[in-house]
Amino acid sequence: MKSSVIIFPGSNCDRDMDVALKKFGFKNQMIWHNDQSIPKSDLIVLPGGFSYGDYLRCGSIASKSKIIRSVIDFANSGGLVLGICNGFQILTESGLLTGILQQNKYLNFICKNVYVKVKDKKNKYFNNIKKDILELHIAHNEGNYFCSRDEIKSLEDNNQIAVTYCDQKGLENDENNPNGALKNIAGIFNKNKNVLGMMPHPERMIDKYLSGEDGSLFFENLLGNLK
Amino acid sequence: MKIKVIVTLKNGVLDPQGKAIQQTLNGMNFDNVSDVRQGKFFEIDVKENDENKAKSLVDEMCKKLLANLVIEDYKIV
Amino acid sequence: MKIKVIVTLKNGVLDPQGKAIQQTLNGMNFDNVSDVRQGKFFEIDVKENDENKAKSLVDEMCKKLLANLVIEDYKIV
Amino acid sequence: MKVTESVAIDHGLKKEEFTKICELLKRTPNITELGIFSAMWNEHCSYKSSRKHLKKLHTKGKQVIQGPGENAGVIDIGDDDAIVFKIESHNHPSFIEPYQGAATGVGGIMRDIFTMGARPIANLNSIHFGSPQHKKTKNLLRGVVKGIGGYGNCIGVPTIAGQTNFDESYNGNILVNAMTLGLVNKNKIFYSKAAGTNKPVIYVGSKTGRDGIHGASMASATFDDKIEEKKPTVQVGDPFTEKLLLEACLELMADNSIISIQDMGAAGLTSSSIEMASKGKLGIELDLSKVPCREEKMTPYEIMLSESQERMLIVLEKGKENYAKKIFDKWNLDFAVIGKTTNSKKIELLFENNKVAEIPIDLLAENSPMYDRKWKKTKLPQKIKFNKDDLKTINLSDCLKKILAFPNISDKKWIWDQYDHTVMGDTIQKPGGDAGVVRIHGSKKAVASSVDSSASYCFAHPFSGGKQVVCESWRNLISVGAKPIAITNCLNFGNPEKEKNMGEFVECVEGIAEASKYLDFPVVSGNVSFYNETNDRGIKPTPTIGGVGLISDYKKIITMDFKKNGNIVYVIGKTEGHLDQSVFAKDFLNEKKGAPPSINLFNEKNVGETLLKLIDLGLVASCHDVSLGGILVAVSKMCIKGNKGIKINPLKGLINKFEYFFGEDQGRYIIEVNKSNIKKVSEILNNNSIHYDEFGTVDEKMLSFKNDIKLPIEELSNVHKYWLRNYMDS
Ligand SMILES: Nc1ncnc2c1ncn2[C@@H]1O[C@H](COP(=O)(O)OP(=O)(O)O)[C@@H](O)[C@H]1O
Ligand SMILES: [Mg+2]
Repeated sequence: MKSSVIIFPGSNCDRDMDVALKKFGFKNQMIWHNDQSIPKSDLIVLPGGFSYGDYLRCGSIASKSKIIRSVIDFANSGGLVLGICNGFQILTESGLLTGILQQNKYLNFICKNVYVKVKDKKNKYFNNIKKDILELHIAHNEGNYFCSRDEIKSLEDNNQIAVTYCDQKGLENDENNPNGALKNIAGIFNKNKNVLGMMPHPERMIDKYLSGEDGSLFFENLLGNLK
Repeated sequence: MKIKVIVTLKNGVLDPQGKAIQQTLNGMNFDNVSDVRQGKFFEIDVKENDENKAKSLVDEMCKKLLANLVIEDYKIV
Repeated sequence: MKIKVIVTLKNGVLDPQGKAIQQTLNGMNFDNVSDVRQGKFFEIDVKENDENKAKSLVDEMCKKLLANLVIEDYKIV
Repeated sequence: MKVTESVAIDHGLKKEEFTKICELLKRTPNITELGIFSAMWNEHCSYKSSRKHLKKLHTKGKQVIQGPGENAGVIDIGDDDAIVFKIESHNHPSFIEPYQGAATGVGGIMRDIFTMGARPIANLNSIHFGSPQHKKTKNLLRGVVKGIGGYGNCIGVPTIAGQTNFDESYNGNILVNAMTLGLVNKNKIFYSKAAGTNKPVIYVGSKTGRDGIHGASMASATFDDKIEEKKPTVQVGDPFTEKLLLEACLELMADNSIISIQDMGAAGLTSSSIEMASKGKLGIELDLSKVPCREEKMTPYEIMLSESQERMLIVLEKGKENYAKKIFDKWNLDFAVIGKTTNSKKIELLFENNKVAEIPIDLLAENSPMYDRKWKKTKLPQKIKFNKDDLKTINLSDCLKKILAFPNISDKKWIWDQYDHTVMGDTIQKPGGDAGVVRIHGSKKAVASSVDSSASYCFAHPFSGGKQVVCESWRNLISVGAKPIAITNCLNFGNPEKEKNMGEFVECVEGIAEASKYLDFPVVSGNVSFYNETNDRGIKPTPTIGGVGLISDYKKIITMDFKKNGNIVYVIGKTEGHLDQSVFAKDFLNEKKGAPPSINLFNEKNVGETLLKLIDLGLVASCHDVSLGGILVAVSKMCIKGNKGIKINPLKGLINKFEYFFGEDQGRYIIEVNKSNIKKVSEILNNNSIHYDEFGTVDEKMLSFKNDIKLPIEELSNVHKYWLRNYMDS
């Protein structure tokens, strides 16, 4: 299975993502943002980090880079596009996903483990994962998801909400919402559910000696679907 | 010529930073501050002497990059 | 009443954000953008009807909190 | 501008120094030359007050590849892997502009590391603030933490540990010390020594602006009430550009094009170019018209003294210019050939086709002043006699709860939650343990690191204090199962022109030297920050030690959280009950006098090495060194971390319970041992003549001691965890 991780100036989770994809059996290649096209892939990943320093708005400058055109074409033709953290921000800024990620409600960068509830399993990212609640890791300053009333209704109506912040038992409330995101949203899909953006980093959760292992379930499932 | 732009959050969009500043000001005994909203300010130097043309260029820049119209409004000043 | 403030980086102080925005605009074919400087904008609602009094309060706020005079200037507009 | 004595004095030079410059040059320097002399001869670059004493430090060892004198120290960790590390201060700028000051501090130390060819793999920070009640403290703390996070998070290097301290002696001078560890192949280390003449000198990175002109002199000046006027010397950091610079430099380093490389830190282009030439015994010629400038009409003086961040100077092999330029173009960074190496042994500067400066290099480097400043010894203070009857009236439970919520003891999670500590995917031990641990990417090995200081001990008796900090660092590494290898030190002191401050410095250095020699724990890099003084009030002497140790198999690391009910808890190392200078005495009883605990290096080494053996044999379930606050505080932290309780055994012998629980005797650890291992553990401890007490048994969620203490862990946890958060929110 072929995957491509796109490196923007300022990306810094590109290597982590490469390690994770390879660990679970992807043939991964690293693509420089200035490249005109992306080699044939089954999955394109926009990794975390601070593309262009997160200057102006997170993800806004990367969303104007040359390569984004190819990502959009790939997504429109049904290819799987995954954006993690800064990648999620780039996806909203480029219009592939609805809404925007604002600064965290409590104004601080947050780095910690969180629980998320899987809200939809009719998609290639979560379909065969047995657990409903995953322990993942966040590290961001702008993860406070926001969109208009109409947009949120449409996200809900089409089951486009992918994961929401919750506690160990699945309770979604303000206390378990680390950044003030609307409806505790941690990740969303596009209409066709081939594009997923989420703030938590599954690639940081693939080793029990590190932060934990629930990220492994995510990658194993993804690979299973592409085989 | 230099064109100035102010980008502000739309009414109704939460502004946690503004809120925090307001609270800090209240804490510093500026009791009569009832609200603070924070926005961005840009000064853009365009090689263009016709003011109208310069402004219409900046208007395009705002739409395409400087403001995210989901949550922000902009004003060329 | 609402008082507006613009805080900008002092001349000569590095503005990494402005620089990145300028390069992006150039890359988006806005070739004649020669410089961009980014600043902050505040709209402060003060319970005070006398404009002069309100402005002088805001002036104090700027000095004490809103601007860091080490690297920034402010202007009440 | 005509150069006169008063102009020289405005540049921070002393009258005698100016006279000496004129004599050495056999003429009066022009303004550019004066600027260069003032930058090179100030304390920050010349170490003129400290050099004589720094020579006493123990700097050699089997694993030392590079000791002090380079951008950073380098140690061998086997299999061709080497760790490059150093700590550096950014105290003065952080007090003036906390966010940018701290951010550029982190940026500067990371450049020191990747200059040597190493990819940074971990950051640490040691930060000291004034009293929490002081009106500036909260904003300074918030700004510093945001600045450290803002820079490190953006680059994508995990911040794995640190230290945060409050003391009113820092009210007017906070301390921000940043440390970075990098990983390099030991055969591919880059140095700053230039070699060969007529080699191109390359400028890369950001453009030069009028930032921080005279920042290095500021770092060597004390503050007064007119501090506002010094403001324009603060620089703004651009972590994004630094990230690009890091990647571009490492890409260029994969090839053999670089002869020498040096980051432009304090005193910018001046010190970087002169150091390269001086180390290579060469001359250097620069054409300043070719330096990429951010602003118009910059003068040679400004270009040479600018402290704009994110810049590097490289001496390249001839003919490699185009190859190198392509790499920097790809990363969108400035690249310019600005000069060449020569055999003149001079620095020669051209600007718009005129020669604007010419100075023999040795006048600036080797011939820079060195002072043997007067200093005063600190006598060992007398022992305090505590009134045992007064102690009896204290309620142990209340006392413990109060101490756990003291600013210096309380949990610092509010801080490190704001630092990305997991990026790079190798963080085995996050902040919150005795030392941070990162895995060597793709291997079984890991390195542990910790930063420590004990200003109160150093203030009471600098020589003991100096020894103590080294030992504390050693203990923190051992507590996670790492073999200590080497240290770096950041020596933060007051005004060296005052005999008392100079004495504190000298004796702390001697203490550090003695302990590090005995423990075979050499100093490989460091930094001195003097003049931490405002309106004549200096800080307490604060040497900060950053230690690095090696773990051969990361799966064997030990954490401090209690693991299992029924396990036995031991205190290893002897408790005499030394209360003087303890948190209990100073902050609870308000008795600030007395001597710090003494250090027995033989015991320290014996206990530490034996404990490492126990850990290696898999006999230890959890471990924590006993530091500030004494045994009861250490045990409470282990309970809180593990969400477990402990049933403490009745005390043996005649020792007073306050002395036992709160004494800060050195060389002690708490370990948790599974019942099935008790025999083996006691055998090994006995065979090594190590004193140990059977302290208690891990229990269900309650800390209890006879009828004196019965505290649910949740209650302890709540007081310990939230002091800082509540303080910042209030
Ligand atoms: N500024 C900081 N940055 C990162 N981690 C910190 C900071 N301050 C404290 N910590 C972490 O908090 C924990 C407790 O620190 P400290 O009280 O000094 O440890 P000890 O228990 O060894 O005395 C350590 O793990 C340390 O790494
Ligand atoms: Mg410790």
